[in-house]
Amino acid sequence: MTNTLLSETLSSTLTLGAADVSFPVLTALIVVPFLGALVIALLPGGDRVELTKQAAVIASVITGALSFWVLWEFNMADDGFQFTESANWVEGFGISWSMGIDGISLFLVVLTGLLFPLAILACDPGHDPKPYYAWILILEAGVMGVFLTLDLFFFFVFFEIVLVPMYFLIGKWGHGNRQYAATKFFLYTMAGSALMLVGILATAFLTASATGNDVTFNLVELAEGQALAQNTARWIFLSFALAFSVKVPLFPVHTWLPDAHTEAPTAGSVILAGVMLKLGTYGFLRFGLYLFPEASVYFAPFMLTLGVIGIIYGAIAATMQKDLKRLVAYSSIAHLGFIVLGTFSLNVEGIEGGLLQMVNHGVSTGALFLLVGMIYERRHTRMIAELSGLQKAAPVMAGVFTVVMLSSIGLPGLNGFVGEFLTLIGAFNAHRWWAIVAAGGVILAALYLLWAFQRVFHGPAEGENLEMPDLKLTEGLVLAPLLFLIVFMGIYPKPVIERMEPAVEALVDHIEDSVPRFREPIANQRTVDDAESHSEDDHGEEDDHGEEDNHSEEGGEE
Amino acid sequence: MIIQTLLAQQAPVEAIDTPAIDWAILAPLLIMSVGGILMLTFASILKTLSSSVWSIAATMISLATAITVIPLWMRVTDTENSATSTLANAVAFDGFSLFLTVVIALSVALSAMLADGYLKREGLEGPELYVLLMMSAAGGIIMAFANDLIVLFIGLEILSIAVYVLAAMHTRKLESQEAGIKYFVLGAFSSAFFLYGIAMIYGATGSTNLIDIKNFLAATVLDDDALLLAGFALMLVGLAFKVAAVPFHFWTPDVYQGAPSPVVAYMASAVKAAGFAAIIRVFVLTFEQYRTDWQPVVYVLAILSLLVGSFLAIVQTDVKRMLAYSSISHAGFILVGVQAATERGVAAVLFYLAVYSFMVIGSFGVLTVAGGTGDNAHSLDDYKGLSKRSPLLAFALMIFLFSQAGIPLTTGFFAKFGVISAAIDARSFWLAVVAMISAVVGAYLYLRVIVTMFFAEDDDSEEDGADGEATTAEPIDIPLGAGIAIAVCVLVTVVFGVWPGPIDDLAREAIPRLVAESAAVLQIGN
Amino acid sequence: MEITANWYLILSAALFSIGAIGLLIRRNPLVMFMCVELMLNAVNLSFVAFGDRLGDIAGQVSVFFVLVVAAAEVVVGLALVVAISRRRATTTADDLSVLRG
Amino acid sequence: MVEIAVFAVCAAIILVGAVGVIAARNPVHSALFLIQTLFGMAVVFISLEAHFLAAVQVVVYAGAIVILFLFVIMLLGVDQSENLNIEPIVGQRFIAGVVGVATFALMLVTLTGSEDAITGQPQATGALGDELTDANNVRQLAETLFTDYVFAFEATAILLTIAVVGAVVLAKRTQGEMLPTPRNTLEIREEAYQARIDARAAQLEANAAESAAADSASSTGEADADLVEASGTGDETDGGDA
Repeated sequence: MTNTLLSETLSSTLTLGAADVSFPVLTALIVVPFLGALVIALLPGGDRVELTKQAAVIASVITGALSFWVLWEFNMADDGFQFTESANWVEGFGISWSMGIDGISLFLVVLTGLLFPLAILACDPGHDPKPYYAWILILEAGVMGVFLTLDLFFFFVFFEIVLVPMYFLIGKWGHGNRQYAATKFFLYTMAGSALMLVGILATAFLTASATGNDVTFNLVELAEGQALAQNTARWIFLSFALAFSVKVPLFPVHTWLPDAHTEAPTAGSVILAGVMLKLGTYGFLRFGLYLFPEASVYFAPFMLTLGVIGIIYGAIAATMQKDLKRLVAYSSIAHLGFIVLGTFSLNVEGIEGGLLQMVNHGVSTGALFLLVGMIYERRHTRMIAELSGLQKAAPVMAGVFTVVMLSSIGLPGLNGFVGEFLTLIGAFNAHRWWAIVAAGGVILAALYLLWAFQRVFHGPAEGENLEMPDLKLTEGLVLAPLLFLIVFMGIYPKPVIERMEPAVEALVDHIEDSVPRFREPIANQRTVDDAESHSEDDHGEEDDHGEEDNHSEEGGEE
Repeated sequence: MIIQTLLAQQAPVEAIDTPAIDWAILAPLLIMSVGGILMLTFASILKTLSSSVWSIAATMISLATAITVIPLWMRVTDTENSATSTLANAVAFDGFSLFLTVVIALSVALSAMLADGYLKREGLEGPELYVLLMMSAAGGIIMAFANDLIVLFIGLEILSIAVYVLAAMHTRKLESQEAGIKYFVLGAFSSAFFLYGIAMIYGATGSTNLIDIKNFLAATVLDDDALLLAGFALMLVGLAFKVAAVPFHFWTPDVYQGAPSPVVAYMASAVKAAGFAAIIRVFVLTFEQYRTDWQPVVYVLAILSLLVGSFLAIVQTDVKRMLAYSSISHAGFILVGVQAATERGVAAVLFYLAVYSFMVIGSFGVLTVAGGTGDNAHSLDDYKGLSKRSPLLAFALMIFLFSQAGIPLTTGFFAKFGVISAAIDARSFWLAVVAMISAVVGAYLYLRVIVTMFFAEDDDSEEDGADGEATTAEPIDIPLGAGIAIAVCVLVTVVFGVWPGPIDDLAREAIPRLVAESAAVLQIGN
Repeated sequence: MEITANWYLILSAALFSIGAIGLLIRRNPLVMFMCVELMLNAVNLSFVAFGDRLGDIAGQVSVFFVLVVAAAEVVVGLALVVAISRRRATTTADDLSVLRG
Repeated sequence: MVEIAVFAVCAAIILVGAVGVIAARNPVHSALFLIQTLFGMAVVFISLEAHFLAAVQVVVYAGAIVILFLFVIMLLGVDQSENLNIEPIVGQRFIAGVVGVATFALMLVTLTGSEDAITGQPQATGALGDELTDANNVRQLAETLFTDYVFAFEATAILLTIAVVGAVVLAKRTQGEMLPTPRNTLEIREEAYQARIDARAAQLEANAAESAAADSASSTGEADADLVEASGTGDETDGGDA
């Protein structure tokens, strides 16, 4: 299996000139928004708000359309990277512009393609529109780059570059204490990723000296090679994990998030919560688990613990918030804890659940931030205490809020449920006690969200709260796709899951191949009851793996 | 009668057999130094010329120097072993010296462009600054080409003495003269140490020629290497002063703050480049065999420079001082590459020096223009709302600061990437970690300036209303020369930030070698 | 007992150290320049002693270059002092303290 | 034996001169002590068979450089004494001492480590001792200067040009007003410095008075302590960023 993956990637790399002359759609996903930003920067005049906005919308919609085209063309049977592109960039360092997409990154790309146009449409900056839209589009290009690149160097480049536009979005168009929040955001994330650069370089150079090959930053080659010594790999994993933990954010390094989310402009919050937090969790999957399987297994209990702490802490902190936006921000910490929990369950259910939760959280928290932004626009306050009885004045908005909130809580039938359920199953199979504690987080989520909803939309309405206008049609149209996704993925998640599954299975296989004794401790942890209830699934999986292993052996012999 | 006897005595004296000279190799140096002397001559004849003429002439001469390097570069990279020496092995001819010559020449060109508007604004018109710039650059080029410790010392003194004068150039400004005298005293102090080190090396090896020294050390096992090591220590002290490495940095903030901004641009780029040229040629190349003795010292210098530079920069409220401390931290980064003592490390250092020159000249270029008459308005408060007064300047400074912070898609990122790669390749993991930590601390400092430029005016206009806007909205005139220089720096920083390949390739080809005229190649790793 | 090169070198080291100490403790720029001269002279002594011991003329030649450099430094340094003292009545390095952060 | 005596006398002259340079209050005295050192050095050069250099040493150093010093001292009229009992920055003398002693110790350890620390390759050609005539010495110098070191020799031309240009640039009369310096900082510094000097002077006077009248100690002692305290705090704030 692993060899086929490698040879596939390599063959597509090698045959780039001849066979792969088709449209380089992945590069386009990065270049289009970037060009859009350039065009906006070069547009004449600062006052023509409409023109710049239209340009931004056009660029982001084209990007979104391209991402949906990729979704359409995606071959769901393939567990490797598709649409791959590769070109040398700096030969002396073995850096190449290589792009690829698989089931893991597919939906994150689509989510990015979807959320950016919505965020641009939904909110106006208020002042300095030109740089605002330019920064947002640069941000989109950077985020796309993180999800698409297969080169460690470019991963780091994109991972860092997204800080700059977000820094300006928060610092220039944010609210309240925005300079503080922006600087804090920038420094936290940069401090986190600083060591990752050392880690990336160590990976590349130590692998090169271990294998005797030239230095390369190609993810697939490095991951399939697994040439690092166990102890070294663990240290390097930690340097990556720190970067991703800050970005996620996990418990002790999360303090930038409430500030950044609260002070950011609405579009910034939507993008931050919807897409940018996923850079960390995606990084764990792609560059943690895939590159350092052994270290991931070794540190899994630690990461799980942090995830669970995040779930509980986020929930409790959210309960105590007086500011609606801050409450949603803390709820993000709890949700991201779930994603980490799923990821480090290191089994198919857990990872799939985590992946699904990434998309779900993007959709529902994005929608929540949009709604909070709309309320703020109308009432110029986000204090829960000052809002009351909005339902009377804005029944439609209350309805939409209800759906989104229930999705966030994880009500069966809506998208949040599927992801949380899979995550918990995965975690339960791997590490039971963590899963049980995490389940408590679900209940807490229901508590704080419902309580907040009750205080904001129910209760006596007074003063300005009575006269608050309801959702406008344009706002409704912006929210509609998100609502549709919330319901659709809740009822019929199969199309999403079946596209993720091959890639996730390949990843789990990769971990199991690389860590020989990985399977045993988990099997020992299971009691008889568990084994029975999951026996069918397990057998099926094991058979699959067995076949694939044979394949890979054959491939190796050839 | 006496004369006759003297003449009679002289008759049998045989002529001295002077060494052969390869004039082509000396061409860049000759263009730069003779250009400076010619300008001095013409200046005394043509007194009424506008001072812009001198700026243009200096720029042209520097560019000519850089262009002369192109055929030489082709010659040296033509075949594998075409590096050589000339003038009794005193002048090295290799890619390394040519690369740094170009860096120094371009620094002069850009600084000369910046200086034009500055001199007019300060009422200091005249050719002297350009003459001294070019002479000083000639010293830098001599250092880059030096294959002999005495030549290196002379080059260092030419470079330094001209810069002492340049720092004190603003004769109507007390700070400038103070900067000059502080730099002078400490510079002379460090030169004495450097020279003492040369004497020790001479005593330990019997020669001042680097090729002879390397051959001697390769052929001889010293039972007592104390003298040699003392020489290392003293030379390193002297050179660390020149490149402003901690703990020999304390002149830097004062001098950078007081000296005229275009001169500071030159100091931060060319002087640093020349200093590192000496460090690499002497330590990495000549004393390569003794690297285990000097590497730990450089390691400590690098760590101290990185940390002290970035942490002390944070507490500064004057932007020029801030950049001075940040240049100390950059020296630390470059030392990280030196410490690796490999070809990769040297290439990384060269790349760093090349791109750092552009970003630092750009930064001080913006400061030159934004400083206002007297070159005094450099406190953080003076930069409030620069984005409103001059969006272009603010944007340019933002690019340079991001580049210095090492944000991707700027040259600064790839420069840091290079030196840290070299450190990791040489297994100096902790040094790499410290370097990255200092990069983050440095980022805070650059963000402070960016916040002030871009965000602070929002607060003002909200708090003070129309009043605040009226005071901040005075636009700044950008002189043509400075504008071009800053634009070039922005372009280089961004274009090669996205596509660093070309400079990286050149830096890799520019490997220093010690080759005697007609002798075998001595290079790193032998 | 014989006077070896080491004796001269130790004398040179002592001279160099005195110069360095003087440069650091004195505040009068003129005296500081003299201290630089002391240091350079110490180096000269080392060069000549080494050259004598090695039987090599290069040590003495180096002294010439040091001499030129010392002269150039003194010229520029004294010009600096003259320029500053035009502006200020007293010239001690402590008065030069505008530049502090 | 004569050799030892010459060395001892010269070393004494040189070192006394050097200490005199840094210890003399009056710069004119410093310059004269410098001449003493330079003469001692010239004699040492002769004993090291560098005859031509000895002559150059006297002519160029003592004759030109020190005269230039004296000329500037007289020109500026800055020949007033400096009170050496006042340490300008607290701890500076200590640092200076550490640097000086460390350098000396480094060399001492290096040189006394073995009988003959000089490890360089003795030159087969151009041995100095063959025909010890002045003409030979000069000829050897010239030959080396114009062969091995010809590039350095030519390069000094640039150095001297710079020195001339630099001196002219710096010393020419300034046209126009001096630019205002940040007055308040300057004044604050000056006042602090003046206050410090006053405090030290007062303290020294008090000390002197104390030693003169050793009996009545109690009251002055207290005053002393106050002074020390005051000056101490002032120094701390001032030297904080150095």
